[in-house]
Amino acid sequence: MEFNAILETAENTAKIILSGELKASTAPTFKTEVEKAAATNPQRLVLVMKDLSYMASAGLRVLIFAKQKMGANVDIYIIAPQEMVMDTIKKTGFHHSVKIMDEYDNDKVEA
Amino acid sequence: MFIERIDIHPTHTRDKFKLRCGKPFPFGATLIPGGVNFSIFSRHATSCTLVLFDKNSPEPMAEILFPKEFRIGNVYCMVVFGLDYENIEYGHRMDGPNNFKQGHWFDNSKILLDPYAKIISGRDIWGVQPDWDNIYQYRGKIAFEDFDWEDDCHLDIPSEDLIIYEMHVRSFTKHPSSNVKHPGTFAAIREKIPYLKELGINAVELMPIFEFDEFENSRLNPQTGEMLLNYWGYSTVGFFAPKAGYAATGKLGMQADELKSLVKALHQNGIEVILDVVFNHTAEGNEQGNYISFRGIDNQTYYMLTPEGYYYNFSGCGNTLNCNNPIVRGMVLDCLRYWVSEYHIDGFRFDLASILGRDPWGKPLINPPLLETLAFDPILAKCKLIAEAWDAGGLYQVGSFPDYGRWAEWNGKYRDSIRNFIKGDGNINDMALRLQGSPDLYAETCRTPSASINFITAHDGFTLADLVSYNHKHNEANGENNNDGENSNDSWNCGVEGWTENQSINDLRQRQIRNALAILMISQGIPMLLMGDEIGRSKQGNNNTYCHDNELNWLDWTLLEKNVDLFKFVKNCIAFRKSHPILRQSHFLNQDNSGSTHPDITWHGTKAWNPDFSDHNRTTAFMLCGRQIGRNKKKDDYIYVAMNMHWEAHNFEIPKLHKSIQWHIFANTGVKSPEDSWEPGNEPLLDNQQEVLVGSRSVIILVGK
Amino acid sequence: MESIIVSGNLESLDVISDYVTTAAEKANLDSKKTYKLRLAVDEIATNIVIHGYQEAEIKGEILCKAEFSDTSLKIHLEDSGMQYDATQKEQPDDLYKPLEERNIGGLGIYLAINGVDKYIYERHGNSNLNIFIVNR
Amino acid sequence: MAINLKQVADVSIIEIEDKNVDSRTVSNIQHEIMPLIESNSKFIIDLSQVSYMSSGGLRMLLSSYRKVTAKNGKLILVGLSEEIKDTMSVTGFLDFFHHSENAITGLALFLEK
Repeated sequence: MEFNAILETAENTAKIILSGELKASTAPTFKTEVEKAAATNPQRLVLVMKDLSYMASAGLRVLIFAKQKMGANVDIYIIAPQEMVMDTIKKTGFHHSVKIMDEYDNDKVEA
Repeated sequence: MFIERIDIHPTHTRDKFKLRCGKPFPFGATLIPGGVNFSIFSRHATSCTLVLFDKNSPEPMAEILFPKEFRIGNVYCMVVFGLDYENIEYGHRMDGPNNFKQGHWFDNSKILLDPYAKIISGRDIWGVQPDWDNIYQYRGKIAFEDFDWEDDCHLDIPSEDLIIYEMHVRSFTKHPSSNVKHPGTFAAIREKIPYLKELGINAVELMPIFEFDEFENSRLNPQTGEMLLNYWGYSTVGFFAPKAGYAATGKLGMQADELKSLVKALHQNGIEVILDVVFNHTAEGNEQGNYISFRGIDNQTYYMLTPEGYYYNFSGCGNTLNCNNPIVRGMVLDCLRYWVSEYHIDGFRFDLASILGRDPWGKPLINPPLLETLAFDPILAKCKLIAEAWDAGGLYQVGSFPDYGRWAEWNGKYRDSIRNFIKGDGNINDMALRLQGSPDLYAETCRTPSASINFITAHDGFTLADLVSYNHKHNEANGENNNDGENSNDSWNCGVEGWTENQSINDLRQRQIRNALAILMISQGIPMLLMGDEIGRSKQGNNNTYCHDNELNWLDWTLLEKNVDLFKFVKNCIAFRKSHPILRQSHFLNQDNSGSTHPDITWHGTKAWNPDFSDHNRTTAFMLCGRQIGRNKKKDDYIYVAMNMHWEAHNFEIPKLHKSIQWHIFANTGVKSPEDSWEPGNEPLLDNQQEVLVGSRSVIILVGK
Repeated sequence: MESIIVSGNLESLDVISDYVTTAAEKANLDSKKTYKLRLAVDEIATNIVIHGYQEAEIKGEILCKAEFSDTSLKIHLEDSGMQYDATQKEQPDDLYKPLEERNIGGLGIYLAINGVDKYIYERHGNSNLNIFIVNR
Repeated sequence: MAINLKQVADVSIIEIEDKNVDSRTVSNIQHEIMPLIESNSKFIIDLSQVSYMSSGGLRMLLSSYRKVTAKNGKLILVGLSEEIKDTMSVTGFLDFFHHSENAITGLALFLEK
């Protein structure tokens, strides 16, 4: 399945909507979007994973990269991950460092 | 088999001279079997005469008019047989229109220097007052172009590995303390090679060495009565000839051999030679200037002229060489090819290079033919091309100089950002870009960090010691009431203007000097060190010493003993740079190569992983991960740099690494020598692996291994 | 199932994934087991391509073969790249740490080894053999 | 005569008799030296009477050196004045040559090997 990463930036928030399979061959596309997001100096990076059907460690690497690039004070939100992607996130302990939500409501987060 | 060529026989006789029609190429005077081939261009001349002198004689010994049949197109070419070529000097007279508005300055009474003269006599010994009544001041001579290079070749050091030392030939060894046999000469530099090698630099950039006249515009300082000279030499008399007065053997006409011998010796010691070249104007000055060469040969071709016939002055020096005229472009190309092939020069730094991108009417070109030609030339293919990317006509092209994948730039923004940061006024975002090789200037156009020549000080402006000792320039000695020289220097005197006995101020200055040099050596891009900054050289607050042949410019070698601690610090920093490829990347950072454990660069603050890019912040830290280094390259260590330009000390939390890797301390500018830096490889283990105290206005460099 | 041979580059990884998914369907594995098996093989195959071939500047192929038994599905990956024994690598010790303090590497192998019932590495002459076993 | 030739064992000692070696004298000297170089392989060039040597003179020396070494011979310079030695050193010419105080010490260099 084709991979897509679409970046939307609003004030303080960078949102990337992911779909398809995130793996070694598609991770560079994701990373490019993360770098673009980082360049806007956001306070939050929101990753919408509803349509992400597969994620290999190459995807996790980008998340670590994102955090190390943007600094610890930038929060990462993962929105609506599928069951097996969630399994990987938990197995690798990423759920301790990111906020996982079913849907993202900017106003609630801001408040 | 040996068959004699028939062109070794003359076809014409004029007085006692046997002649033959010459070859138009190469231009200049060339030794051929039995004679000398003279060839010179002029588009607008109506006739040309070769003028020959016996060495040093006031009057010509012969004048030979080029016969009509010896003119091919706009080139006069003639072979003269049987000349005592070691003992003659030559020039030309050109006849043609003299019409100011049309730009023609022909004057048959003037004897003109060949623009392609390879040896120029007339100023053979530095500082010897010339005879201004001499009718021919700068005299072309014929060069032996037969130096025995043995197996010498260009070093081709990858650009990103260069560490450049900018120096002035005379200033380097003229001071009595230099303890060399021939002070102020090429030969003396050769004697000092062990010093350069110990320092660790691998390229010298020589301020102008093309023949110039130190007496051009010379005058007495009204206050002191001292003679002020054209000391630096940014005013070329001849583009193909080395400055005779810089050679111990200039009086014997052997300056070419002496310079070549220096280049060969530098190459043997792993040091490249870059020349600072001035193609933006010539020594002929403005409308009031003298006839030397170009003006009398073809004024309209060689210079940029206003419609009224006046000289455009984009150089600030009276005239502007017409570099994008095809003839002049050809000369510049011939010149650089000559220095690369005949002198084994490794690179060039172009003074006010933005002028080279202007069309004959001064307009900046989008695709300047000269710059493109140089970038793609087969003989210049491997040499370094460095632009001073601005001119005196207001063109400022740092980050936008037409580069054709070849040109690097003196990065003036690097200088300004680092100076401001060090004195506590910096912008951290800006600083971060400079440390990474200025991707904001060069990444978008697919250039590399090597496009950025990083420097904090250069011949123009304060030395590093003065940068931390003076708020204002003190140029009274230049005799212009302190009106010359740059006014904004981004400098800070640390509390007292100039020299002081206050120990705490002197300690702070020592720290600031080390902070600057440490930052220079850990920045991506090509670092350039100004001669003497490694031993605390001062010019007494004068930021424009172009005219002084005295201690203001001469490097005082006793400083090496006085500041041996600083020298050791700089030496260690250079060695550290050389031993860590991660500091010398050929691409911009921000990579996540597979197999690595961290991104190549990450930013931190006083808390690890928490950089603070806000305004007025004076602290920052970053970590480089050498595990990133891609294929074919050796993996490197981790490097962590914490910079605190606040007046108070701060604790910096250090990023934790894998348990197999420990932090060692390479440098701490906040402590005194000998613990301010360590020899790379012998860095002591850091006691506290969690955090490190960075003193006020200090830099700490750690290595994780 | 008939084995396939693909060249050792990133584009081949999709072919291997499709092959493994097809084999898992034939073995009637449920979707979770299929996902984990595919992830495990994908991670190791990625390592082979990047470390075994590309970084070592070796050109070569990967052979992929599925074997069915009553109780298990066995996937073999065979390559001629640099030796790389994932079982000898230390398991990441920083899974509890915040992301910014972690090492980027090592997660793939961890996911691979933990995604199947048995994982075996063998070196035969110049070739590497990786075997993944999933109970049916 | 521009030169004076002595033969000691198999070593030819060429004494240059001109005080100034420059473009006016160099071709005569060269004219006399070249046939000798064709016929022998061990040379001492004695410059003790020479007080000035031009760029062309140095080239004559280097050219002789190249010819001698091309046939595996050896050439030693002796009797260099301080100025000539200095000029040769500064311009790199000296790097090519073995040199010695005088003809006798020069001969010793041939015996060494």
